[in-house]
Amino acid sequence: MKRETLNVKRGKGDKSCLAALLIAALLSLFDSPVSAETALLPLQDVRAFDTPSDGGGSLTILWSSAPYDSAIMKYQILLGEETALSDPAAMKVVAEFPADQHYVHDSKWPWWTRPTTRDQHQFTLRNGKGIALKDWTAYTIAVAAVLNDDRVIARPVQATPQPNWVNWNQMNNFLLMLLFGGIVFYAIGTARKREIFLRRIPGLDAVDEAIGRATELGKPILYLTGAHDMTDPSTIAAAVILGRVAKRAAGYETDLLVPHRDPITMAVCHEITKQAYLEAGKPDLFKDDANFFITSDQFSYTAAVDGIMLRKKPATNFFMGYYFAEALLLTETGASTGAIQIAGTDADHQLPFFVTTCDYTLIGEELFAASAYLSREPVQVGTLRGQDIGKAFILGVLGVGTILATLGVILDAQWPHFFLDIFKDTK
Amino acid sequence: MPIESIIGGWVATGLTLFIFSFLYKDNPLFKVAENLYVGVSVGYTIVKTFDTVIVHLIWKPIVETGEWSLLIPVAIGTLMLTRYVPKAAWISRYAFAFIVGVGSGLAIPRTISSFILKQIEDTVRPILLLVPGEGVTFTWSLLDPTSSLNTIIILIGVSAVLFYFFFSVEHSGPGKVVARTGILFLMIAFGAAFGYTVMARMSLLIGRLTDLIEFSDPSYGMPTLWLLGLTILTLVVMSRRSSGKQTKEEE
Amino acid sequence: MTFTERMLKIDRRIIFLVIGLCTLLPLLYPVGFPIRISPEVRGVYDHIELLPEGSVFLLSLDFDPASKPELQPQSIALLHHAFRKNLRVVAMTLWVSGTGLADQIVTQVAREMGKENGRDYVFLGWSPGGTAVIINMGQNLYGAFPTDYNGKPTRELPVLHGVNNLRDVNYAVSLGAGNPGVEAWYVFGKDKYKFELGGGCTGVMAPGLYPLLRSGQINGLIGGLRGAAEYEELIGQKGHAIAGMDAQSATHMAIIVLVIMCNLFYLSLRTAARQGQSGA
Amino acid sequence: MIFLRRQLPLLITLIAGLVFAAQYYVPHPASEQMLTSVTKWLQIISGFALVLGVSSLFHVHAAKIRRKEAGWGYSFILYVGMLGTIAVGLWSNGKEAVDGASTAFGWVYNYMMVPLQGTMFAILAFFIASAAYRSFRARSREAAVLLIAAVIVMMGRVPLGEHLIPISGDLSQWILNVLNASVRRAILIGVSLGTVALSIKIIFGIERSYLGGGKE
Repeated sequence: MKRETLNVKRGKGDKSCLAALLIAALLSLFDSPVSAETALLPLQDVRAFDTPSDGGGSLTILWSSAPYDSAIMKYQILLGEETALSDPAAMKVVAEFPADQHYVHDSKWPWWTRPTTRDQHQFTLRNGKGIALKDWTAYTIAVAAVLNDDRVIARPVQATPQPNWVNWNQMNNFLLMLLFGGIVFYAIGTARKREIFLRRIPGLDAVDEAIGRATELGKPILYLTGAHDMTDPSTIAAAVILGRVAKRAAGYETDLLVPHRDPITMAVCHEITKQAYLEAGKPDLFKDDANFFITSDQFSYTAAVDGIMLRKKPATNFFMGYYFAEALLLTETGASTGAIQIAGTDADHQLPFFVTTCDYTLIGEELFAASAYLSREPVQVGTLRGQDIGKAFILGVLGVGTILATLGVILDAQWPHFFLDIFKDTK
Repeated sequence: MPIESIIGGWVATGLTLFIFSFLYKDNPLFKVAENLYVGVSVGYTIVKTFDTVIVHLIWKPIVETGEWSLLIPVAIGTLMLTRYVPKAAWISRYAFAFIVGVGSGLAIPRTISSFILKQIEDTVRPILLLVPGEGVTFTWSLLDPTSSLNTIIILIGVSAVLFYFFFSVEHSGPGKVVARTGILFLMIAFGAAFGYTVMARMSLLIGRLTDLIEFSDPSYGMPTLWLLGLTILTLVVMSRRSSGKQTKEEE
Repeated sequence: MTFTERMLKIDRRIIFLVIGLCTLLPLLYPVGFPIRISPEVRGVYDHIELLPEGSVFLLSLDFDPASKPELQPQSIALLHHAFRKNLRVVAMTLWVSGTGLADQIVTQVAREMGKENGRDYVFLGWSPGGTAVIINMGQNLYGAFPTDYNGKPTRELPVLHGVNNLRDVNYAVSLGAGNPGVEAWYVFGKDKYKFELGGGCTGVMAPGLYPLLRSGQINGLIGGLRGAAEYEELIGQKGHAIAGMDAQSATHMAIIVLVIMCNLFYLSLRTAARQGQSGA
Repeated sequence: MIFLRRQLPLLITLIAGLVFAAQYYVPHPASEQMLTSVTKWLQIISGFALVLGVSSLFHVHAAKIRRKEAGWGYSFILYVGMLGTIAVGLWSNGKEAVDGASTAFGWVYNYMMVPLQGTMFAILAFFIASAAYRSFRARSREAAVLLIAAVIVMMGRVPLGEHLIPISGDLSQWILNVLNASVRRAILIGVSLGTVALSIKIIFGIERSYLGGGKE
């Protein structure tokens, strides 16, 4: 049932296909079996060319749909390596499929790269499965229509596969990157000129309070930067926030413990912490072994950190960055020692555990917002503003897109796709 | 049964019980298991890194196929070790700069593709569907995630949660209602994900307990029972001792 | 401190004990709550049920000890079923780290069912090459596995009589914990050599394999411990998975009861506090 | 000198970032080849980074043993575990199994790593229960919603729950497939925007705290 609705949704192309089916059925009513002479006309507009926007080793073949396209009829794709071929019938059959399949509208081409109308037939030959297409070698290709024992072969065409330098299908992705980059730079520029309002993030107000509490109790602060390495934005955000926390901790003369899972992150955080102590005017308090490595293995790291929590009893635990299943093992142990726990992560699958077991949790994007909020630097605040504009843009796309997609169904129209295709993940 | 399996059974059982003893409280047995675990895992990582990186990624390609370009990452890697020379430590920045640069570059288009465009594509659906025989209709089925009703619910959910993440807008007036809807959606999702995960976590425990039951078999020499006894005994002795200590301190 | 306050700040070790017992007791003494059989598990069962005696059944145990809790019960149930139907069982693995475990499972079930190695079943072990092993087996099984796990030449084994490559296999099931697994067996095996294929996987992976199931690329899917329990129910053999599902039911209910209790205590405490306030 | 210390690293980031962002839009085999190489490179570089980590670990525990700090015996156990595994691993050529037969390294993996890992992981079963007890309290409307959703889904997942409340199975499916999916989608979109913004800032040298040394 579901599948039927899906098929019909596709619109015009399928309608014509339905019509073709009807005609085929009618034909077979009057004159069955369909005689080869009347049914199998030579195929129209056969074209073959190098598949655009790909890494080579592939050819695309197009031909017009025929009125008799139906499931009982089949198309064959024939491939020959020689360019001067006398007998197309001797070419190798590399694909065979029912004639009501492989239309242009089944392919993933967005409108800006679609080579022809949506109702034409389309087949892409690729390397593999018994086909070896060499780049820069010309091939002869023919399409045959087959009904029972009859076969009509269209005039062979030639094409040469080659690798391309640009994937035009992904230009929407590229444009979005430029657009968003522009927005971010614009917002940073605005932020440099005037103050931008930022709403309160409850978790962040707690940071100072938590560091203060550790100072009162004379216990250390434990700070974790997550499971990912330095190439992950959440780790970078965690490292930036570590800088702010370390600066406050230095000011309060509170000990900081930062156990690591990734050596490079450890090295970077070491530098950041050192700098923070310098900026706080307490370089002599900086301890070289505040940042230390345990192991890169998930659960032995967790066991060791749990051990630290139980033995050193830190008053405040920070969990920033990306986490996996170890999240709950860390936070529950931390809760049992009575520490204040502040988490911030973009790991959506672990958020439920942080939210339920920590005192404050920075949810998803709030982790990135945190460094802006703590520093109030124009660059950071501007970025945040840029992200907000980006989200507003996406909200608009969602609204307009849904209306257009619905209109497309009601009016049975294709024009909404000029908008919708831009926001599709075309590969 | 081969002797290494029997010894293995004893070791595995012991380590399992020692780790579990941490549920009662921190104790020497857990500390032994914890430190052994860290040691073994670091050793394991070193061996695996040596095998894959030094042997398979550097040595073999260079010696066997002459891929001398691999000396570049080796050089970058070595730069990182300048951190041990305080005066030259800044050179290690080149390595970080390269890693972070590559990572950021790779992230941008891929994130746009699979986390922005793909998510938009999945959310933007027609609200009315063309049902054969009935024409354009609004489908009410809750169980079909693509039904009209669910399309609207998903759209509301995505929009409300996205709005909650606006940082430069005060959540007041109508915005407050939307943001609160967003929070409600967030909480339902977190609760559901929590409840859903319980089963996977219980499966893990079942797996460990099944192993322990298996190792209580006489063919292994019943390590589970013996070692369980030992663990409990240690915990009892330890709590006796620490309570003795405490009374002394109090005096 | 009142009773309710004390209950709200209950020592969590008591909760640990409850959970531990709720898991352990059903494992030792299974109850066997009725389990609804899903069509995807029935797909695998029905296919094996319809195979004539002496058909060749290939079971690939593509997992390592980390996925043992979920996939071992599946393997045991499938092997029981196949041995009971007197199929010729060919077992193997694509995961080198799972070889020892796979051997242990196959040998143990065969011993229980009184089957003879080499005549009724064979464990081929592991062969290097990952997915390429499937392709090799499709061309020549003896080329991919010249000897079985115990070093016996495979050509001489009666169980493999008349089996030259994957085309001679009547039914294959891959129990996969990742890659190579079910998907690889479809892409490199079934797609080319046209044998019927079923799958089993961990609970986490199951949603990702449903597309293969819907398009008929695999004819059934056993998902996680739940799937294993359904299979045990189908063959009427209460094993680890059914016991495990009992444990799941018990622990889930225990947590739900705990949560409800804690809310009752919490609400009663809050109403008491409010009454106290309004009284004062 | 200042160029070498400050500008050059930023230049490296800029070039590496632009090149590998552009790589995505180039389907040519040469570009794919470049991606494969750099992935290998990153693996090699992180292999070297392990030296940093291990030396830190060595240092911390060596100091403990030397100073005979409390619990130095455990540090000793850590050393024994590590050196023992390395010795066994090198002796077995880093292979857990040869021709399907387990090696000594495989033994360490199967009887030490696997049970330790599995048990640490299994502790989650206990913690998920205690976390539920501690935090699933109807303190506010939000907390109540979270609690109810969790209970419904827990019911719907197990045979006994489905038996007691038959609708819970379908209901939990709906919550997971529709409500949960919409939230995850929104979080992903937000996080991705943050990721892209941060990456752009890093490439253009606006964000440079990852180099250590804050503003400079």
